Amino acid sequence: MDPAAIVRVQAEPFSIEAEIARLTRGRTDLGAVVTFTGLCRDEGGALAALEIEHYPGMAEEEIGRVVAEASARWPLEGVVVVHRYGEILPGDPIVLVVTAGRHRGEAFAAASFLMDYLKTKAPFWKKEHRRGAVPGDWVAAKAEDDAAAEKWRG
Amino acid sequence: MDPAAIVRVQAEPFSIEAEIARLTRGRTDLGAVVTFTGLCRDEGGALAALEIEHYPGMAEEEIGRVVAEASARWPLEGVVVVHRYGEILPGDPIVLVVTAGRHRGEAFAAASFLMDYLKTKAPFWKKEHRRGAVPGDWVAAKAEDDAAAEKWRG
Amino acid sequence: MRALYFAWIRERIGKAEEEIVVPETVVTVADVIAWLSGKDECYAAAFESTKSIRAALDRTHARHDAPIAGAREIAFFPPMTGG
Amino acid sequence: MRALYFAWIRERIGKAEEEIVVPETVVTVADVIAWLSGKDECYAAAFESTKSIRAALDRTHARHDAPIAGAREIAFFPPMTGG
Repeated sequence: MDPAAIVRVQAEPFSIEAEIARLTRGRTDLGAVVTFTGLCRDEGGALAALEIEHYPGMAEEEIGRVVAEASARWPLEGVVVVHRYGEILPGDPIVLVVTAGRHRGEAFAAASFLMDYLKTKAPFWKKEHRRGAVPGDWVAAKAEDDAAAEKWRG
Repeated sequence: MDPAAIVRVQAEPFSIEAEIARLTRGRTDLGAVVTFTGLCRDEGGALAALEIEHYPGMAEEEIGRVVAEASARWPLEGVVVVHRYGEILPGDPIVLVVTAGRHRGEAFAAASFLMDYLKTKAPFWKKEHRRGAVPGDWVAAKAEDDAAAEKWRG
Repeated sequence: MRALYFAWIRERIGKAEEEIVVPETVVTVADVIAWLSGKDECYAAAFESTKSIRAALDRTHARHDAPIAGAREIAFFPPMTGG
Repeated sequence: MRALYFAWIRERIGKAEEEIVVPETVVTVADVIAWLSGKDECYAAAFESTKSIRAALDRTHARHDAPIAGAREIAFFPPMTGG
């Protein structure tokens, strides 16, 4: 049986506990739940807001492919990925990954893998709006993110 | 500055969101929050309950030493560890680790390290009470847990 | 086929999507990029740094040498920065 | 000094803690284990598998060859199974 896989792209904030409950409610065969929450980080207090653009349709499909890849690599019992778009304020959550497994090893590895892959494969783009600056600047992709995704190959 | 480090040993359940909020509230310099929740897993439906014994005083101190070790290895911005004792039912949470950092790499690595070390160093002992069986059986330590802790050395 | 543009590619071209009809000599993703670049200076600016252009065919990542035959939707965007 | 026992060591000895006064010849954790084992068959059963015994001195993990001098609290327990 494929693990429960829930993928959502939304403007609204999310509740970590509610998303965990989707995987764990009524179950007694899970030993480990790992969550990763990515937050809007303001380096140096100059950021007014992030604007996140996405490719509707492909975003959900691409995340689904990354989740399927993780499920093929590790014996997961459930995965949730929620990615937000639109205006995000400093300190606000952007992305949530939840992995559930029987043991901690697979839950940690899969959550880390999912984040590395989402960073480089999911069609989202961040624009930084700085205080007083018009217009905003598109965030440049980081070579270290490519390297992080690359390390899972081979 | 040392990161915020919160260690609690308690009989009561915990709220993951409340524990995360202790680290993130009012901050805009965090980029990553990782949580690990260890659940009471029932293999095969025979478990009635776990009974977790601990060494009061040393449990908190030893977890504190493990947290200090993690903080020395990675640039963390905050850590929470909550470990429960007493009677735990199948599906219930046993342990929570929360790590907060500027980037995901340190948050994932530190959470994984903390769990590997807590398993082998924190003075807690699990007794399994199986349906119909009296008395319960003490859970044996696993060689794979020792190996997991060992891999962080050197 | 439907063409979609995202992030600074969208901004430089000045539209998010449009219907395009490419000549028969346009076979690959790279050919579409070259063909669009010739339309006007906005498209030329959007596609000037070919290495920074990612593409998708029918919502699946595609290399620049991928054939576009049969695709109903082609999208162009910079390297992803989500997560 | 105060001696504490946990898990199946506690169960076999039949108590969670007690005050012990060891002779001067008892220098290390291992000596305490040997000395306790000689008290009666319950202690002997609790400590029969020396490899499975972990110890702490004043709430810090201690090896069997650690000297007990100065410690006010010694604890014995099986390998940990928390987390």
